[in-house]
Amino acid sequence: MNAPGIDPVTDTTDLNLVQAVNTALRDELARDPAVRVMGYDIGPIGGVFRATEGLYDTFGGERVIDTPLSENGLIGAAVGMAMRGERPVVEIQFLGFLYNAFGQFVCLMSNVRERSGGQLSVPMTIRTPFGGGIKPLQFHSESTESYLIHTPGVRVVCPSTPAEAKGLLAASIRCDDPVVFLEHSRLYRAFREPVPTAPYALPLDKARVVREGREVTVLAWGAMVHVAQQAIDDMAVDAELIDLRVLAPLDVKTILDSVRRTGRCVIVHEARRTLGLGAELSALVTEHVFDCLKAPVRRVTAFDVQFPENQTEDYYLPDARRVRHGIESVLQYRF
Amino acid sequence: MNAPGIDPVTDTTDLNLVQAVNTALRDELARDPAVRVMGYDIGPIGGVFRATEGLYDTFGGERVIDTPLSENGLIGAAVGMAMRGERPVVEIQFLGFLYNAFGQFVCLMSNVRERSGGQLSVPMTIRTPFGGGIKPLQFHSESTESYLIHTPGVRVVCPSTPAEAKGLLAASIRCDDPVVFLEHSRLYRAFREPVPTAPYALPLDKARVVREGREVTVLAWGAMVHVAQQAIDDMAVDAELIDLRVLAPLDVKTILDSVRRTGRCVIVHEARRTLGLGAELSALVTEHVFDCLKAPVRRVTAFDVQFPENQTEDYYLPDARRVRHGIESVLQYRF
Amino acid sequence: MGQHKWAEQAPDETFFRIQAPDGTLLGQPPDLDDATLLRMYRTLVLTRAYETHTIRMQRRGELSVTAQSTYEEAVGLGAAAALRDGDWCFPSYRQFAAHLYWGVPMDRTLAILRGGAPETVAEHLPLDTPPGVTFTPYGVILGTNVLNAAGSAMADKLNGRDIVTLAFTGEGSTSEGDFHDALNFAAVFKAPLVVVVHNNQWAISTPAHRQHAAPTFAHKALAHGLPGERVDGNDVLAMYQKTREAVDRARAGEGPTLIEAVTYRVVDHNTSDSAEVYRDQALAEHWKQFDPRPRFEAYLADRGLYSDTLRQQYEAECLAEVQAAAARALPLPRSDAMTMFDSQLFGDPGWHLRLQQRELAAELNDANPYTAIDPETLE
Amino acid sequence: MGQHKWAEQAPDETFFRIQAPDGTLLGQPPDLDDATLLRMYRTLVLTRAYETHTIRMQRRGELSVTAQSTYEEAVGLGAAAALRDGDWCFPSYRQFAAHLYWGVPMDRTLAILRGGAPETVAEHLPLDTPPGVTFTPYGVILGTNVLNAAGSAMADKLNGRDIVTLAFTGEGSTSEGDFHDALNFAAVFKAPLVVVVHNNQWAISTPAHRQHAAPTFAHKALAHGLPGERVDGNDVLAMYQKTREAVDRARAGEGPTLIEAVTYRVVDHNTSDSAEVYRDQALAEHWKQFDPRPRFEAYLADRGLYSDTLRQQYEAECLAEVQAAAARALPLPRSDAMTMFDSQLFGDPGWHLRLQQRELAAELNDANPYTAIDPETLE
Ligand SMILES: Cc1ncc(C[n+]2csc(CCOP(=O)(O)OP(=O)(O)O)c2C)c(N)n1
Ligand SMILES: Cc1ncc(C[n+]2csc(CCOP(=O)(O)OP(=O)(O)O)c2C)c(N)n1
Ligand SMILES: [Mg+2]
Ligand SMILES: [Mg+2]
Repeated sequence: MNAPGIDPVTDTTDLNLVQAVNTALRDELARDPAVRVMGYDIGPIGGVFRATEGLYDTFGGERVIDTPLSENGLIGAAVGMAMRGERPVVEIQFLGFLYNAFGQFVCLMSNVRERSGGQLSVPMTIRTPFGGGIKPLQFHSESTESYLIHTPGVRVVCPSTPAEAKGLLAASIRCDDPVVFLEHSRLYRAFREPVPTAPYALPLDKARVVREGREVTVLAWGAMVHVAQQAIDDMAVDAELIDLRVLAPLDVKTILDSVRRTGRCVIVHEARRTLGLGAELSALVTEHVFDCLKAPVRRVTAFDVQFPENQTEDYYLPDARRVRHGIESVLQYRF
Repeated sequence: MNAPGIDPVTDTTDLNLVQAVNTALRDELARDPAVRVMGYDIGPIGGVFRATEGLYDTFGGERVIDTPLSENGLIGAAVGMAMRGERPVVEIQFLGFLYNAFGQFVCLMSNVRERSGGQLSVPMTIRTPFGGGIKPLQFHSESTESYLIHTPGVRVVCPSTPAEAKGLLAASIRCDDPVVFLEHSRLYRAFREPVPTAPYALPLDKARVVREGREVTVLAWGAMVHVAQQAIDDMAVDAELIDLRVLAPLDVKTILDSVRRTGRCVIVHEARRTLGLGAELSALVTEHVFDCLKAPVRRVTAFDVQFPENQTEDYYLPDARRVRHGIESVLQYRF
Repeated sequence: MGQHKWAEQAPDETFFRIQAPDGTLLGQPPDLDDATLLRMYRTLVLTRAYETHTIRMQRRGELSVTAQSTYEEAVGLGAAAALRDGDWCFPSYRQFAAHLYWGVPMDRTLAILRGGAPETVAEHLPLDTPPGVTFTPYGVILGTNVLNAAGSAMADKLNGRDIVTLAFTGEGSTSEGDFHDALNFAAVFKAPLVVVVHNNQWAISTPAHRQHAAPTFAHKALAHGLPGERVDGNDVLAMYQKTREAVDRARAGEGPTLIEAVTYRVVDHNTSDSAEVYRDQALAEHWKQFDPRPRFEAYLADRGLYSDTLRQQYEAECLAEVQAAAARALPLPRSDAMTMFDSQLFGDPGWHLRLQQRELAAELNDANPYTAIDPETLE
Repeated sequence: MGQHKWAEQAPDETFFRIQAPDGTLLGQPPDLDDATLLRMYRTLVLTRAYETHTIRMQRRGELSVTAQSTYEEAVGLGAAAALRDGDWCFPSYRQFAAHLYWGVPMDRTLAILRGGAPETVAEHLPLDTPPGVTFTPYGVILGTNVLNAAGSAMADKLNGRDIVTLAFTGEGSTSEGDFHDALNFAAVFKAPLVVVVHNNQWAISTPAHRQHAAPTFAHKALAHGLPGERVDGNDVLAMYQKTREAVDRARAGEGPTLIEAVTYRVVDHNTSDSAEVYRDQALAEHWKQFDPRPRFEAYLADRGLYSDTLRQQYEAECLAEVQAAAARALPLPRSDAMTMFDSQLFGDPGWHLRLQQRELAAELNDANPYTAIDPETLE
């Protein structure tokens, strides 16, 4: 396991992903007085997923700010605060609610720095749960990272484990660019792992090679890293699994280097297929390493429909079997 | 020229694209009392591009409805009207303003039918100018069709000529699905062509083969059809040029059939490269006709930055030279 | 559990009331016949039976997350009773009483709460007689339904139909831009819309005094030039009366009205919430005494309509109804995976969805979706 | 040109005024020293000279589309003069007087209007002394700047800084959700924000009476619990006075204020517009008599500060200043194409932008961008 930035010898604590997020928020609030955690239901309640639990008690209502119920209000106010030197960390309760703030997101948050010729900047972070699997209500399971990635001027980060989450969130908050930090709700309490106890930041420009392999490159992020891992374990294939970690801007070099070696590429994502990030990854691989490809790039994805009702969502989301089928299809491919 | 649906023998009038749009609106208003044209600055002024000129005089303020200045209000109110049997045709003054209504667009307009299990439907059309080249203000030149195409439940249509615009707009308005109709502002007054005088509708599921060819398939839409055409003319290459016409759902068959024959594919778009529609087209072509490809699919696009200032936009948008370079790159490719 | 909780403020009780909390008549009751009063009362009993049962079902894992309106039912009940056949309602998730007053079938609602596709539910539990008032699915994205309701009312206005649209929203949701768009569009076009702001003082953990700084939610109307009323939301008669006046004005072409219904969320936000984490539950306890049910019973008693026997009869009937609905909903087959492709586009869904349908069908047949299908066979 | 035009309504003239249109003092003028009064007057003269010149330049093709505030300058002037060094302003595109009062350099503004990249402008026309009030670029997406301004004011409040943020928006833009978000957030957090709604009765072709149904735009404040004022927007002294009171309240920690400045858009919306298409120009002619300039001159004359000589001197100086600014802006080199990659992300812009930068560089060198670059050479 190659996880640049995490020092394996430090003291660790066993944490799940939501606890790791909480720890990073606590560290950054303590470290930098410009950090303000903002959102509705993040104060005394500690967030509907309890990601901000205890922060209000420790830091008070001027650092951990409960706001009125408006995503657009939140993002737009945070942009104004960030323009004035604050470092807001905004919780959007679910990614599906960010659409209400899309004007401020595209035209201000991601744009102020460019528009002002670098005179103003927006060092803010949006944290938001996303993804399927916990079977809640409509628009609570969205994987619409494409809307974010197609927008220039913003970084999009997506951790897949607790230790990753802690270091990537710290890095996102410290970063002077606007960042959207996507927390997969199914991973919040899925498992614990030893997480270094001291604060640390992971790089925002390096994908993580989860396991090395020679037969096929598998690209995934968020919960799909684990689904892909399971498929690889089931198959006993010599696959290289890469956790993208940062979806914008992409660490294209790590991806291309891997596919140059393996000659095969499978992308796994929860997003719908049409213009899911898999489309870009497939296009990039074909553009730049076409002559190494032993099979067409395969996208293993959800379908091009709205996230379905609870009873059918398991058939919508990629599972280990669908990933296995995808990997088999590229391994079996003959010109 | 293969333009299914246009009967070449009928009476024609020379129109530019904005006049063609105006004519289609007039026809549909006359044809169906449920059609209501809505927007701000669409009544007495006739639209900032004059697309609705004269309609208020003919049909009055209950069919051609000037509204308050809120894109979200417009889309949300039109959704409610459409749920009740109206057929609203909403003008969003520029595509860049639609972001303000993205919540209603994704969660209601594109979703009501699915959510209600088909009990309710939203037969509305959003018409909006988009694209670069007229050098106006910021957010007035967006080509962010990807945000729309990645959203299920909605059709996205983009005409490239006056005759196409008239027939595709009529079809969009008559269609029972929600449609976004993208009108390239640079094409509004770029040229005239003979347009059949009687009302007609073009199919919403067929791409248009602008010219047939054997060496390379070039895919484009909107203003880029003309840029691609010019590049092809300049080069005297035997290219097949396909005007996609409908960006969602795509007429994949026409595209794949063409690339199967030519073995090469170049996609030209004004949108940014990362997750522009070119990514999807490239991925589709690679997935399904990999063994016919003589060169990797090439994307000729704008860059992954915000639409730039007037003085530099000509270097941002693909021009005939960039397209020529793209075509040359696939023709010259050797494994 | 946090040390710090929200400091609460008891809501201002300057509002329109017909009955005091103890049932005393303070003003002229609306002109309602016995049958209607009894239908309203039975709906109140049914709503409580229904909610008690759904909470239990949810705890047993039979339903996904669901909300309650217990102690707040007067809002939805009084307002919905002011509608008539042919009207439209765009509800929030807390208006079970409105649904039940108009006979929206519980079995279908429960089947949807079990995560079934609407197509499956419609197939197995067909509607014989649709309710007199059409209810849209509630708007998950807060505020959006109010704006769609404004559009619905505009459609009626433009067509000269004397239909009224009623929308419900929580006080927290008034902070969303959609809410202001709705009031503005409805007011400009004088649309026959009535918006009820169900002010239960909380939006999950956010108290009303952090939601806004205006003295009341009825004040929102002043920004948009429509009448704003403030009503005791635990007084069924007052809710009926003020909504009815607004509905009548709307039907007469006089435009929209905003009604703030003042109540208190005694219960948790929904089955995923624990209110004691963020608030002192004392005020919630205090508000139990404003339960709309005994108050309404007192009025029925004044009218000679109420008896313990009637209550017991209703309770028994309603429990049986709820149980019967659950018994119809529970055995519904799980939705077929392929239903996710239903109700997308009219007609041909396009090449990619045809391919993906075949992929899923292949998976369901234990085939490899990526090798089993020849894309050349897709038109 | 359409047959039908908008029926216009003369705006309600119940508002705060210090001077009658003919200059008569109706109330106590604000306590302003001679130097400030003259600075304000000179700004008025400069704004007119600047706008006259930019319209001319635009017609000659030297500038892209631009707006005017002629006859409406008192709004921006009076309000901006109430700020002090260190304050922030989030303007709309119609507040040239506010910019010029605080010395925002015209040459830079013109260079931006010529379509130059801000980086190019900053390089060739560096700022020696930044203006005492910081102006953000105006918000192209209407309403957004007001909300960002609320955030700016929240930042000052949270840090205990006695800085005030002033935002300008048009009356049409009050229909956007961002406007309501701004008022709500500012009011809830008692942020030191002053919002001026520049009500010139038109949003391009939409008259104020189609924009909303409230009696005034000051009524919007009532929805959000902040003070709302209605001021004669053609009365420099009144605008100053009411904004100054609001600024003082904000600085004292008493929270935000909304000010509706009532004026009339005598001119076209911008250089792309022809107002005669959609309105009867008679009311525009009528409003010319409310020109803020002679009114303000009358006050200066009362104070013994005004003379025709002074006016002529200012006019000559201002014209020269504008011409000098244009002369500096016009010869600026066109922005280098590569500037489009500037001010994206801090640090490394990522692999794809490094590739694309090399692609564009190749194009500028007449090379084929798709064959000239070996992607393996990108880190
Ligand atoms: C746009 C949006 N933001 C947030 C949510 C999550 N959410 C669901 S209910 C709720 C609280 C709503 O409070 P209120 O409007 O007062 O209604 P109540 O639940 O009290 O009836 C929140 C924040 C949502 N569904 N949609
Ligand atoms: C969100 C958004 N919608 C529409 C526009 C296009 N637009 C620019 S100015 C304008 C009218 C604004 O009117 P108002 O707010 O009254 O300001 P005024 O021009 O009268 O000063 C419109 C519609 C825009 N820039 N942004
Ligand atoms: Mg509430
Ligand atoms: Mg205006």
